Amino acid sequence: MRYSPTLIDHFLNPRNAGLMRDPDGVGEEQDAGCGDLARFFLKSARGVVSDVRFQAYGCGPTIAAASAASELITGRALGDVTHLEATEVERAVDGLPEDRKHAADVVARALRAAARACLGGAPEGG
Amino acid sequence: MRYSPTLIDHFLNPRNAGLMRDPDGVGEEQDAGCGDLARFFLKSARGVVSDVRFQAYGCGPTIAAASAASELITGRALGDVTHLEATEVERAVDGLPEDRKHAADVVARALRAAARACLGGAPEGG
Amino acid sequence: MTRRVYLDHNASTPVHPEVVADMLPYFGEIFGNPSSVHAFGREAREGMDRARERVARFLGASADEIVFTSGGTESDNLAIKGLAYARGRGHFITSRIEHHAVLRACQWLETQGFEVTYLPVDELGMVDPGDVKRAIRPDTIGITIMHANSEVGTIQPIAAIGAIAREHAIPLHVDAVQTFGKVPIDLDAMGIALLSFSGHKIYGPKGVAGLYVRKGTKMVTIQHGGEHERRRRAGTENVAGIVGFGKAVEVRARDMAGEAVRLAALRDRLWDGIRARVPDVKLNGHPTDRLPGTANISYRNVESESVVLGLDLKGIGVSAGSACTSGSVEPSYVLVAMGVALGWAMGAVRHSLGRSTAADDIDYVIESVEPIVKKLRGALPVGAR
Amino acid sequence: MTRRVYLDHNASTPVHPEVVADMLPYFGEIFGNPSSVHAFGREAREGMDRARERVARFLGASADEIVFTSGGTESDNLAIKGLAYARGRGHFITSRIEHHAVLRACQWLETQGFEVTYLPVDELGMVDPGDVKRAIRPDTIGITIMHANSEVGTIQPIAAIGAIAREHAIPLHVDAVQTFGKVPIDLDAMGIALLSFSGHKIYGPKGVAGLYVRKGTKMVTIQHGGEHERRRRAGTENVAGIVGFGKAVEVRARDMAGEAVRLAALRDRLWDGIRARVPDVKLNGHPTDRLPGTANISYRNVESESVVLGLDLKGIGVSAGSACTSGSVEPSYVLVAMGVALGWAMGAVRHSLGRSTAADDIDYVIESVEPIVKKLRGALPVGAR
Ligand SMILES: Cc1ncc(COP(=O)(O)O)c(C=O)c1O
Ligand SMILES: Cc1ncc(COP(=O)(O)O)c(C=O)c1O
Repeated sequence: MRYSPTLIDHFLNPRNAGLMRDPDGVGEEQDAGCGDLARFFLKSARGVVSDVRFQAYGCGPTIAAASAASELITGRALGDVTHLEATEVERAVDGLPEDRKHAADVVARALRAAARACLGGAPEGG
Repeated sequence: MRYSPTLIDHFLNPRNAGLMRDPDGVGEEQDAGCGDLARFFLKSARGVVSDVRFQAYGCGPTIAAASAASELITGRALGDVTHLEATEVERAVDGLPEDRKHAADVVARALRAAARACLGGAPEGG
Repeated sequence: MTRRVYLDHNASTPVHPEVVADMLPYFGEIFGNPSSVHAFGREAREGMDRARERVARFLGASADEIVFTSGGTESDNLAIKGLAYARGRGHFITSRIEHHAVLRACQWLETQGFEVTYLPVDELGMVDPGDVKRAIRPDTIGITIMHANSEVGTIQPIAAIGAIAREHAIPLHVDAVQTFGKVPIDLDAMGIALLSFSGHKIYGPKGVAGLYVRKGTKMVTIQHGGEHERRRRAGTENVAGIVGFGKAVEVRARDMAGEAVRLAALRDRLWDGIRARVPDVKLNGHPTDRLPGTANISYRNVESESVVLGLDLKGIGVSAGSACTSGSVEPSYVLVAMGVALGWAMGAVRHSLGRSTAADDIDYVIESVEPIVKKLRGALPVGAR
Repeated sequence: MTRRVYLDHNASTPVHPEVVADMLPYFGEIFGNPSSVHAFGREAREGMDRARERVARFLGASADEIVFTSGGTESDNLAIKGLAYARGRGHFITSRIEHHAVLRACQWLETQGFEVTYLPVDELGMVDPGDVKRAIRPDTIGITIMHANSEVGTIQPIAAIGAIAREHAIPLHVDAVQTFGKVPIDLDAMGIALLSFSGHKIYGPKGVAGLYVRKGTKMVTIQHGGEHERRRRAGTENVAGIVGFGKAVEVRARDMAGEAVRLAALRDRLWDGIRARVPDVKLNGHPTDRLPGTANISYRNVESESVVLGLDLKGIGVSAGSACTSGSVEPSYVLVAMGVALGWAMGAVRHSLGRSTAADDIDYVIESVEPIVKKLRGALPVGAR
């Protein structure tokens, strides 16, 4: 199998998939080459991510990376999430093949955008 | 095997191979394409072939055809031998593959020449 | 072990046990080079000649019209470039849904001063013979149209195209890699001058294929070297492979008709089962004029590679219409040429059935695909719908 | 049954039993198309990748420098045309004793506007590196010189030629079909940019071979189609064949050195035995710089095909230097290029030894050839002597 068991598990059982009704911030990114798309909805409390939902369209790794990343950032400071690196997302699915690195990339970018939206739009200390 | 058992037998045990010291006629032919060469020495008595020897250079079928033809024409009228056809030589070795037909041809031509030489050079009734 | 179901027979097939048995002696025992004149070489040549006879008989051709090659791709290249270079310049006609082996050989010829017309197809994947006729120019030197497309299975109206080609005395090359041994081919009635066909799509070994070249067709070799294959393809022949190919053809001659009926029924069972359980699905290609074992099904707004991965994890092998290669996902150029909308084209999954496929395999696939598509659609951005 | 002795290993070899064993699962069990993303495809790709690793390791190359092809002829064609078409025009340097795969690929390029210099060889079959140097022009785009000639076995001074090529930044292609797995090859020390090598000459299957392409070498594919082999060779890969090839290389890595010593001794035993019993004989090629298992022996004024036939009837497989094809006998162009006189060239017989060759096989050949040559000379016209 070219994908790790962790990746496969997230693909088969995506965590936090779906829509969020009333998010504090939304971020969306589409891979230019691939067309893969990830959208994250964040809720925060005291500057920390309290809830996440994602929607994704794309090949298996993109869906798995979105799921893994949603777990990764739950409870993390929004300020940190604005610096989330693709490599950290990749580690969360135990690695990606060379031709699927874009999955981590599109997910990281969408999450950073969502965190920025939270911070920008949220009232001080929200 | 692409050659008949008869051909193989003549190739392995050529009949009448070698030089003749005092022939009544000699005929020689070389295949233009192939370079294969056959030379026949004939002795005749009362217009009939009484002894034959051949020399040949070439691939197996040429040697075998020369040997088989030497048996074929022994005891035959010289006049008949001047009309010897390649097809008859070919039959004497039980057939030849398409790309080795030249073997029968060069042998038949050499024998016709040898028979003509006998007739031309021999005294009347010799 | 998980259950395994292989529904990718258009990609490749397992070698038939009878074929393996026939090949085996040609590795260690009958190993001569068929060009050698001694007994070791002759034995190898005899095996090869027998295979050539079998293939020729199956096609209703004569043995010296069969050239063995290393694969369908080589056969296509040889046919197209062999015709082209024998003429030096001129114009080719082909279609937009040919295999890459044909399309890229044609594109290569364009870089070498030849010209090529790429004909469109309709929404079922059919070439219009009228288009072929209209595309013919005084300098047209070849027409190359595939028999059936590997992705959607649509079977082209070759006989009509062949009649036009014959009328204009233009050689017609047909890429029959997906039909040879699966549906009948009548070289004369179809007006075919050259036909590509391959071993590994019909339970023969990979690495061996053939090109039929009608007697009198002017063409040159493209792989230069020794005098093999009547100077139409240089290189020591893959004797064991050729022997296996010959056997595979013989087995197909025996099994083909019965299997076509059986596979068509299973294919329909698959489509009926899926559309009964999964909403927003569509069958691509011609509903009737298509390969018996091929079903190309689109799941709208789902990315097909995800479906392929989901089924793979259930032990099922199918193939994706879209492919994410080197970081960019392209919908199938075949579906695009057929005018299939992007939301459908990206979700196309090809199922191709074969010898080993049983009814309960089909049912297992139907059961497996439903939750996968549901889950994928659950994670889908609303905007994408 | 008559005794059988195969002394034509330069033509082809029996597949090694260990190789057959490794190939077998790749027919019926691991049969996927290595381009397929599902498990069936991945398993096939893994087998192929392992083989690529083995070949690369043997050559001291990296796996992505290895392209698998369908034979030595294809490797040569790909190397030469791939270099040429990547540049569009220019000049090649080769020798007169190359295999037809190289010579005819070069001749083809001449018809397409390229230019080629065919270097002579000396009486031992050696190319002079000085000649290579002198032939280089500003527009020289490739040099292709074989490692060892299949007929006489002479090994070329590749390192010296490679140094010249490197100095002028011209890619050097080496046809190593006869040396790969038989004598050491050091790609770096020899300055080789491309190397052709083949399976069926080293107890691997027919129909599979390779081309080493040094990283950074500018070249294009010549067989157009899919994205296989990093776009350097389109077409579904011959997986079983490639797996077998990989195993064959592994076995050679183990056995090569010991066997070279053993075969050289047997080869000398053959030559010593023949010249002790048959008058008017001559060894063609270089006395020391040659393939360990090759002995090309001329019987003056005897036509070699007759000797081959005579030995064939004794169960012995050897090959003729001259060949009577379609009604015309040509002496070997290699021997002609070496300046071997016609009376000797026409009587050249090649013996090539291998794994199975034993000392008593050699003695049987010596015993058998003596009466055959005697008899043939007995039927010989005096004028021909
Ligand atoms: C229609 C068609 N032509 C040509 C080919 C090329 O065959 P191969 O990859 O075996 O060379 C294929 C293989 O999928 C095909 O389906
Ligand atoms: C030196 C050399 N190059 C190339 C080839 C061509 O190999 P193949 O006929 O297997 O394609 C041979 C085969 O005899 C050879 O000896």
